[in-house]
Amino acid sequence: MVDDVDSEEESLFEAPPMGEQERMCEAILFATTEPVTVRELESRMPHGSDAAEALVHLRKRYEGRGVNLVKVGDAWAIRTASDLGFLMQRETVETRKLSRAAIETLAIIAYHQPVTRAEIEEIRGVSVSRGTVDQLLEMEWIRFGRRKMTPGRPVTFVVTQIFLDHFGLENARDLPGLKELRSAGLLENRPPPGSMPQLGEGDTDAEEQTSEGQNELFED
Amino acid sequence: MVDDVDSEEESLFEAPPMGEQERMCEAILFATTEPVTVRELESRMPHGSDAAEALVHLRKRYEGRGVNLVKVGDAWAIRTASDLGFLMQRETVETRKLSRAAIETLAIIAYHQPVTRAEIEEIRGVSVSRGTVDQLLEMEWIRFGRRKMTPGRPVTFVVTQIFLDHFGLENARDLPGLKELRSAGLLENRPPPGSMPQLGEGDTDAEEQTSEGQNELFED
Amino acid sequence: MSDNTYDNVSSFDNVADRMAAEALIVDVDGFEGPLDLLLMLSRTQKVDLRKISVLELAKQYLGFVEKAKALRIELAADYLVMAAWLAFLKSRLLLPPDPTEEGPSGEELAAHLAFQLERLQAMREAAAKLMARDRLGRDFFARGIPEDVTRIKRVTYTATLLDLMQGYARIRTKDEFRPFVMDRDAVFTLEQALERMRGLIGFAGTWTDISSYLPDGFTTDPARRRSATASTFAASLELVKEGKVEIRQSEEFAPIQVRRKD
Repeated sequence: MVDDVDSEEESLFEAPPMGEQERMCEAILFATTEPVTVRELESRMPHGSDAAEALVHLRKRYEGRGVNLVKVGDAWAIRTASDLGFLMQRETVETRKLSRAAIETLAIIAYHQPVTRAEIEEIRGVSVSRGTVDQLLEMEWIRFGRRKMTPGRPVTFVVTQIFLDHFGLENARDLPGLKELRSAGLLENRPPPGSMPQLGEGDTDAEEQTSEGQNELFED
Repeated sequence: MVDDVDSEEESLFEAPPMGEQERMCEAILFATTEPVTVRELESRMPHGSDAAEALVHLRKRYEGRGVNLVKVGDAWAIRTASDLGFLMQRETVETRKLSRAAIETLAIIAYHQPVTRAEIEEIRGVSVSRGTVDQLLEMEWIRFGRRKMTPGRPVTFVVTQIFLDHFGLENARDLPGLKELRSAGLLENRPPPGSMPQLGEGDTDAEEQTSEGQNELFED
Repeated sequence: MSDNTYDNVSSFDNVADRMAAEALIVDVDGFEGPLDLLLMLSRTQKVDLRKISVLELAKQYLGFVEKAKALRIELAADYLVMAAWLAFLKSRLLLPPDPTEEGPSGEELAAHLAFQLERLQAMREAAAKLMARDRLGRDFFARGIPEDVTRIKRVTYTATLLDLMQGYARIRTKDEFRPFVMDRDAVFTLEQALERMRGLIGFAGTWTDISSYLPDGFTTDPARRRSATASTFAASLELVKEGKVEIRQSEEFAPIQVRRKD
């Protein structure tokens, strides 16, 4: 809709000069704690603005400064340079201590996404407790992805923009060691040959419940 | 205290270059939840730092940018450039129904104009809050009329052209009278029958009063 | 489980055994399933996971389970299922392959187990690397004073003509009810009028308009005046009947006058 308006009104309103657009992006990004998408930027800037280009200039401007312009997924944010972390008071947000199970589950979701609960269990060799997934969902580090087109159409999990933001990742492809893991074939979902014991089977009930509940949610 | 430590340890630790100090100030000012004093900055920066000087540079750097370095009391903060304040606002228009109090007040003004606040209160039987009148004034549905030639020369209220336009009236005299209201079924709370034989007439009185009131009004 | 072990403590000969047993108990609690246990055991081989001897690992695992049994530690079903499978795997690996047998060979199964261990290990390392990254709120920071977008909610108020008229009707209706309560005061009863007339009539030597007998407060308000006029007139007639006053009216709608009858 915004686009339509743009093209229609382009002739009526001239977009501000690029320098001004850069200032506007700067002001908007400075003002918020959350990453802002190009779309959102443009919806707040005068018609005909090209936020993507303004961001290129802005990113360059902040290179090497005390704060930097960073890309988080398909959004942008200003963050302090990480080499200056020592200056900051940490009292701010003490992230809840994650259990080892939660950390592993998170890593598996990040590296294997989109991944089903059964797949996580297969990798960890143990059932994934509901609480672990709930905690990660609650922190908004993971969310539900598309259903897998396999029997039972199980739900999958993927990581979120908040996760990327938290770990300073531009996108999930930047996960440390991802390439190496992939080329080593360790991100493949290799089905166990024959009679291997299915680990974490105990929890299938819980999983079924979950997927059932979500069925309705995701049907579209 | 900070000063003491500084002077003592100055020889031991070399202050970082001014460019670095500027970066540090920038990061601290960006991330701290309150404006920061020079003293506070220096207590967080490496010994021997000169935050005041770094701030001078930083301020210059942000001149004309989308955000500026501003002094707040004796502390410093990064703030949106004042000309870009409009970007920080998202306007959403929501249409709400006028409150009952406002509608009643408006109705009384329309039917009895020019009418003083005291008269409105007498008719409504409750005091009229300032907010209600202000709201109607702000909407430009009512305005101040002539002062009444009674003791205290109270101000009166009358309805505006905007009001008439909104309600599709040519003038306030077009408002239906009580009898019409009744025949339209708008006066439902009929008193228990037989309790007051004169009531019917009482009505007419009220109506007569009304038209009288209006007569005065529109005489000019 | 701890009760069991407590009972068993006396059966251990020395402190070292006891310590080992306790470590075992703690460890079983600490393991995140049989795969995790296998991964831990594999470390004792001190080789790259790719070169691990699965046969050796199977033996270690089965040994662990035996020991747990001896200590009467109840292992979760998962661990026992894995033990059974590893026993099967061990026999497959030790016996020469039977060409008539279907399904994956012992080597294939062993390879998959090795893969699983390697993958789990890789995920552990990845998790560690992930958690060691610079993190928001710890190493880098977001805006401390967010100037959040003020959602200017421009509320426009509206009303329809119907609202207006209903509002007015509501007030006027309230008015109608007010007399309903007040009119009890607004009624000047015959008794009241009589009493008043009796008191005043003594002074009425000349013809006087009965309207001048209306009590204070009943002369202006139309409803009250009507009520008082009616009752005063009725009271006058009553007094005429008693022979105390005379009453007259010169013509239709002319004032009605009374005077004392001597």
